Amino acid sequence: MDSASAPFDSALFPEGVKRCKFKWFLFWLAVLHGPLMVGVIAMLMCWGLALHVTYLNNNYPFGLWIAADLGIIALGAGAFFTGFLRYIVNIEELKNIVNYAVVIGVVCYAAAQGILGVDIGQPLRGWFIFWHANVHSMLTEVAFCITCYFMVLCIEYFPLILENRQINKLRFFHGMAHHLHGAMPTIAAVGVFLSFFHQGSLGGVPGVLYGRPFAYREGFLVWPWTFFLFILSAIACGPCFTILVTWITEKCAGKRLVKRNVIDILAKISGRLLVLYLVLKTLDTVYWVAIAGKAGAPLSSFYANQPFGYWVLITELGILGVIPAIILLNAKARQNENILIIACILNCTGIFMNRWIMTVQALAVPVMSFDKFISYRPNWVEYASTLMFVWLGAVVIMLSYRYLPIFPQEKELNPS
Amino acid sequence: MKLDRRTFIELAVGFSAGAGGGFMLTPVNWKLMDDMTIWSQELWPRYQLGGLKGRLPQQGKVTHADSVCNLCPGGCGITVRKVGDRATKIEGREGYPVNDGGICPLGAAGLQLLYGPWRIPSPLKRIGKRGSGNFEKISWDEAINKVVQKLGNLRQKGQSHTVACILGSDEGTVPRLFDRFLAAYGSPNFIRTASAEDTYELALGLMQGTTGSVGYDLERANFILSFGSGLIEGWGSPVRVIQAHSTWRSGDLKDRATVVQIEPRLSNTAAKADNWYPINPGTEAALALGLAHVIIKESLYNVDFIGKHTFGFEDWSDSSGKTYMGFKRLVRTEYTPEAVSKITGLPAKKILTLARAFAKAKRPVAVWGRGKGTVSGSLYECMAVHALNALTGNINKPGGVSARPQVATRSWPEVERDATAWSGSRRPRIDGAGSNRYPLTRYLPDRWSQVMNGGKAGAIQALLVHGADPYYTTLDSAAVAKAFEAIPFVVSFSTCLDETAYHADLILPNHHYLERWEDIPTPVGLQKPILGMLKPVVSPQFDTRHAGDVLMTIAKSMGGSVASAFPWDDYETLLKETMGDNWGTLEKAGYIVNEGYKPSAWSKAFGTPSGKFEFYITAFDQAGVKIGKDVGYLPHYEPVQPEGNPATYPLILIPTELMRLADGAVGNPPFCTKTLEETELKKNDLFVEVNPKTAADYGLSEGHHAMLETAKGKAKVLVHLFEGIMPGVIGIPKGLGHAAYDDYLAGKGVSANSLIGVVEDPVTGLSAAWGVRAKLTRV
Amino acid sequence: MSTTEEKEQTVAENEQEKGGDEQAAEVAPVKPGTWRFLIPIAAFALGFMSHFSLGWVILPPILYAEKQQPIDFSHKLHVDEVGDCEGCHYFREDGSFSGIPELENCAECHEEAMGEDPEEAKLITEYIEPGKEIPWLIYARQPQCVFFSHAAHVKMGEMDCAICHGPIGDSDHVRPYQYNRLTKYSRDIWGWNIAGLSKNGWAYLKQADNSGEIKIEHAARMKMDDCAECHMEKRGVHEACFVCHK
Amino acid sequence: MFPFAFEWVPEATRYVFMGSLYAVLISLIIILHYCAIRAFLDMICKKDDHNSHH
Amino acid sequence: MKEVHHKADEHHGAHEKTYKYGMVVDLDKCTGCGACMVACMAENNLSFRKDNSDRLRSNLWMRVYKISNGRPFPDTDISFIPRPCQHCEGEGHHHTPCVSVCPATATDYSHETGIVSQVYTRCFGCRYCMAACPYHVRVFNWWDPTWPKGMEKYLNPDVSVRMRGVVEKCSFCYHRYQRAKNKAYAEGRRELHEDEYQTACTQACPAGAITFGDLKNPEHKVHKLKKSRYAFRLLEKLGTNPKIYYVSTRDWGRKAGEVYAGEEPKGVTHVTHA
Repeated sequence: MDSASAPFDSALFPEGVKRCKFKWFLFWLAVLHGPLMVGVIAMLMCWGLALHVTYLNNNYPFGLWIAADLGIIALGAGAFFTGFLRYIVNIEELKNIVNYAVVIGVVCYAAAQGILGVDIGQPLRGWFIFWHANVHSMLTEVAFCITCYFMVLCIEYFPLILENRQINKLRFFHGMAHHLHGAMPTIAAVGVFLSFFHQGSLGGVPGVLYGRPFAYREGFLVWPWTFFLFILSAIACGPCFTILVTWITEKCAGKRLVKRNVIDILAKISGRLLVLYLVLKTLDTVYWVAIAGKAGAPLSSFYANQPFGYWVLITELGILGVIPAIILLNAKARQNENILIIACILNCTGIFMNRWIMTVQALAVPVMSFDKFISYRPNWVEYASTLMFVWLGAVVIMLSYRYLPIFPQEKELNPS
Repeated sequence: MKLDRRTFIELAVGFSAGAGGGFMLTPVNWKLMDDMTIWSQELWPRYQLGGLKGRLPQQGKVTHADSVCNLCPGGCGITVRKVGDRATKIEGREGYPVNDGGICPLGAAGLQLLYGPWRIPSPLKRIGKRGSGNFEKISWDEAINKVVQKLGNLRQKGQSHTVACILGSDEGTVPRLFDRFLAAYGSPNFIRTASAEDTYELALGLMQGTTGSVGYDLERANFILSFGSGLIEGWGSPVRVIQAHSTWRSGDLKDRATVVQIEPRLSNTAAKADNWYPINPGTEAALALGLAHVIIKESLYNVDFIGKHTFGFEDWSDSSGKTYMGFKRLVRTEYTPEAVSKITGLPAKKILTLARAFAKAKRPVAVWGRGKGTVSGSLYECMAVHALNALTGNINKPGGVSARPQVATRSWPEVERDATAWSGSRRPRIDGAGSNRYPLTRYLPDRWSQVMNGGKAGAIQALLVHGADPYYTTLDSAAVAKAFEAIPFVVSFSTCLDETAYHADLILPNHHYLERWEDIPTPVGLQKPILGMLKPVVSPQFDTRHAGDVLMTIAKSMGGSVASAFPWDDYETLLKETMGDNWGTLEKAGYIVNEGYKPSAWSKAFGTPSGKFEFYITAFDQAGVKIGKDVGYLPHYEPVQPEGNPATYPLILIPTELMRLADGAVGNPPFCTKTLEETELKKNDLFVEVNPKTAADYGLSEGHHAMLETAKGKAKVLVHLFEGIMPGVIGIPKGLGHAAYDDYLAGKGVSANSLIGVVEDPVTGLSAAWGVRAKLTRV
Repeated sequence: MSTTEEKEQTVAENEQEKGGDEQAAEVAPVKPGTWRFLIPIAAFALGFMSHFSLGWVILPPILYAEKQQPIDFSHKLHVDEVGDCEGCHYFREDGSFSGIPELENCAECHEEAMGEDPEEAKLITEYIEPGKEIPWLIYARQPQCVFFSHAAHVKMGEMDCAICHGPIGDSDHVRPYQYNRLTKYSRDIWGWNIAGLSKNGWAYLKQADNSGEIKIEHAARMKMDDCAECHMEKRGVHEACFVCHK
Repeated sequence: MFPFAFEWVPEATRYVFMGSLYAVLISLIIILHYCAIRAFLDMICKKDDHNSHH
Repeated sequence: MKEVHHKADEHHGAHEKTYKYGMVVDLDKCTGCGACMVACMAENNLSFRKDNSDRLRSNLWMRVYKISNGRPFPDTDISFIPRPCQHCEGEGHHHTPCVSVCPATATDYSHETGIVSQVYTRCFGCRYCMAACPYHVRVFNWWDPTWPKGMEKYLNPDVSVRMRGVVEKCSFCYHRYQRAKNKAYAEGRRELHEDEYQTACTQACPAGAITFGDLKNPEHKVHKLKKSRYAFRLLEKLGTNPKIYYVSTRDWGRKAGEVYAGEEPKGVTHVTHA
């Protein structure tokens, strides 16, 4: 890549890689700028005018925001699980994708915290959750672990920044990056400990509600079964999301970034975990029907009201559960890229649907016999403010891809 | 060291890092974070409070002041909790004989009317077109001079009889002051707004020859047969009846009272009743006479009372030998259970069981007065129901019905009338009451607008309105609006900007009931006379004056015999004098009860020409009432046809009265509007209740818009499918459809009065309309 | 850079500074030109000191504003004249505490001037004659969400007023009312020291040691933690929220 | 949040919960300090062996 | 941190008598008039809006539900259930559903009175407690509460005025308990008599359908009333252990307490005799 035609900021690119012209980069940033601004307006409306701008109401205190929150963090589990596999289980090949998993993790956890910032009624008092923490509440545990794990992810993301070609020239930063790499296994261990808890306690959020027979689960000690199911589903789906985003990035960049065998390892592991999850999930469903029946709520009452019919149960476990599991277990199917991506998409939508069910449908099912069924639909403010963090994430990924050495195998795969 | 790029970066990064670190270790930004949180906790709500200049409600010395609630004729005693000089809560008054501590939703929301933006701050003069609602402030003297000048030259031109007053009641010192003013001024047109009281007074007058309004001893009754009365939905004195209802529901099951509700719709009363018998609307009289048939046939009636103290029960012949049909033969021949079942739609078997249960009960009482008793109703229907009480002999007895007088007060000196006053007073009334067409009725509140629209446009030149909202509460709103257009000078004494004040030319705002002295007559339906006293709990909040004082100032500044009719120098001295020796207790305790009052024994109770309870009304001839057929002298079923021909209007629309929706002279405060169900009001659209079968026939579905049309008007409403209403009948709540007040009430829903017209009772001329034929089409 | 990264960086900078001093001593004499690393450290120290002092010295006084009481009331004079406190600060029969007396209490004696003190003249002309309530600035006014029962503390807890309000009964002048500009809370409530550390609220008046048998040097701070601590100490119980909140 | 705060209730869950929180925070701080010191030392004494494994 | 010498002796608060305040609502007497709703709004400074018809966003602390036996004309029957906060105590290992989930301890169960408190200055509006409560008792301030000019004069200083973005709920008129304790302290005693602390809805109810008192204290009326044969509680099977007992001679009425079973409750028409 001769210097004449190279974009003027090429000095910042990682060694030996080509990036598009700077004006194209600005163009795509501008394109993303549009929906981002819409999201910012929606957020400011929520903060400025109070939360009546949404379609939330007293029957639906939780809506798209909380469901998206849980979903995004479940998808962000790719970061901690890939980190766990790379640094603790020591699968060497994964070092090519762990950097990108960390970037995705930072984006997801920033999005989750951002959404919580918009969702709560008094954002100025958000720090009360730390200052006056109620240690028995699942949400406190979630808040603590999300903020701590976000710090861990930032520390894992930090060396990537330091390895930028220009910054790396400063000796101190170079040394810092080098030693942080050395300490990465311990950081990843702390990350795994934190993520294990908050993925679980996100499951605990609906699971402990014994006032809602639909959501309530018995459990082990203080943790309801959904605690463990959420962890399992998160690590089953996290890697798939990482594969999906990597595929999207490759499509946008128009070049191969990661070798197929790395993708294959992740897919195989998540396939096995997905099967384990499906088995445990069906067991839990059967057990749940029993205890809910004991509390006087027959299974039919949970699915008596449209649009939450029985199809919900079938799609979640069936279409979005069994099909991706079959694809991910079958080696030949995993080779075919299109089928793999379809499996990843199904898996991710399955997890999102599970989170939506455990939060929004849990509130939709009437509990008192004279309760009326009321349906809920998010409005544009909720969509825009949730997607804003997705666009923000896209901007962060674009910047990281352009200036930071995320993909070690990129140079190898695209010899100039 | 030259300042190259690298050192500059190092300096900048180093300095900013140091600054950040340094500032982090100081308490300032943590304190600002804490202070911003406090800003969101305490300062934020302050800015939402306009009036208190951002200060949250302040503590102060807590005092309690007793008074009486004046928001409906129920007359409940209230205790107002005050912090400093601010009234903060209205509660029911413990030990008050009417309500003993309980309060209704309207009474509890009274402070919203005291402090709310609806209050009229000072005398207002209309500047825009009538109904545009823009007024300008004027001083009291200027306002009073305008009235004096207007009434003065009307009197000079000999048109004193064209002045009319419309008031909510004719008992109590202020209404009698208005009556006295009209007598001294020279106009017969004192009109009281419509209520079931009008018809009941006539029925008692004709059948028992007594004056005074009806009193039900509900507390001690053990079988309550209610013909469409909303007993626990605001009928009579609401809290007192609800407390009576609680006594019926107390004690062990076997000796609890039985409540039977006769109504085409499952109202709250019908739901709480032991039995609900849905009958075709408007056929209550037929059912009453059907029950009478069974009671007489099986001779379950009180032989002692019927034998010795009634007239016209058996056939009789007068001195000239002409024989007349008695009540017994009429009922036995024409109101057999089968015939009545055909009319009312109630199975004959149920009529039999109901009649036997009613007659066999120890202290049965039959209650009349549809809904909250705001519609006059048909005279014969009232007489038919009252006849049932006569059959069981439950008149002037514990648990029964009686005509109850008011607490005696000192009478006022006679009015010396000058020539104009004398001639004016003897002119015929605008509404035709007391004319030879309607000799018996004293007021015809629904008729004056018909008369004015029917050719006598200039009949009323000046109208004074106090304690009433005729523009809203009179049936057939379109006709009333047209009549109001024809009145050149309308004066309203209202406290709040209600419908009449909104269309008035001049508003002379009265004190709020918590800011003034006034006597409150016995509440509707109470069985013992009681006199309550409004006591000022807070100092007047706005530039308002007592209506009594204003009227006396007007009279005095008119001079002549009008001035001399008001010897008292202000209202308080008038009140003290009128109360006489009761004033001491009234000022202290706030009420007077004739504990010793007992209705007189049968022998002395009846002032009818025959000296007995009359089934056959002899008073008709003496009063010159032209009755066509012989049966017209006896209580009989005369169907009141609702307006509109059945072909174009297949359904029947009946007004329903909700406990949580004030439909009288007072607008519904925001708190009460907030309690309305989701199936009654949605945003600004009113729900009408329709039976699912009827809705299916007309393609209507729950929660969707429909066009409701009657002969009198059209309105877009929402449909609520309600199993509890009779197929073919539509129920529309009364109380909404205001144009006045403000966004908290204006523009919400439709006024039922704009859809229902007046159907005159042939004998009394009062409006006997219980509904109207209607059409409901999908929009 | 989000605050978290800044924190790491500053931590790194701190290291640099600490590391730099010890290292410089024993490592081999450094080649010339390596003193360059002192530039960022000097810049850091400059930034640190400037903002540190900004935070502790310059900003706090600006955060608090000061107002004078409408009248310079002397408790000592009134206690000597009237003889007891219950004349103005008493319990009503429903157990509520009257707090600051209303104008009618003052008007009982001060219908006409009883001395030639200009403050009393001001009281009469500006307040008693027009009948306007005196807009006292209450040092101990709690926020709107707090329910404080004097009856519980004085009657049941047998606490002396001075414990919370300090020896105001012996004061001859009223001290200026200092309040937080942002939250409008009196400084007595939220703590004199900007860091919220409790400090002697009364010291500002530099009151001479008085002879009263209660040896209270200063008013206790009346913040939530103090009430809770005292309750834990005195009643040994962890109070439910609604005991003090409303 | 802190043991000296008045809301601190000496119960097991609180110790475990807050204990693990402080443990995580302290471990992160230690890791960062360790890397910073090592990087600083490398920068200062300019050992030349460090650029072998780039 | 600060040295304070207390003159008073160091007696630790004698462990005061504890109460378990609860309510018995006689659904036969309740006429559905709504006086309890309005009295509650007036007593507790509840805000109102120009359009309150959307019940999903209107903040009612006491809400009267209208229930029907679901049968066609003419056997239809309706009844009313006034539903304040149930102040659940929880049973066994179940704590009060909303208190156990609040992340910032803005709500807590007082063992001295059995009342679930809600502190509006600490709640930051995460609404998790609203998801936990099966009775829909907790309502959220979706708007900034405002009062038309002049109406804020009637606000009660004993109850804090809430702001947007916080959850609020019935407090059993706790400020009346505080007031009663104040009066008791002034008279030198700690225990409260039955009539000294009554909630605004109990006092306002024209039908006398609501009885309020200490469920543990045999002298209080509620202690006996809750043992009635016709008494039931809402969602008893879930183990929330609520403190509001409802009494109804209508058997279809008593089915209202059961958990939602998918369709409208069926019941025999209520006929006693005649």
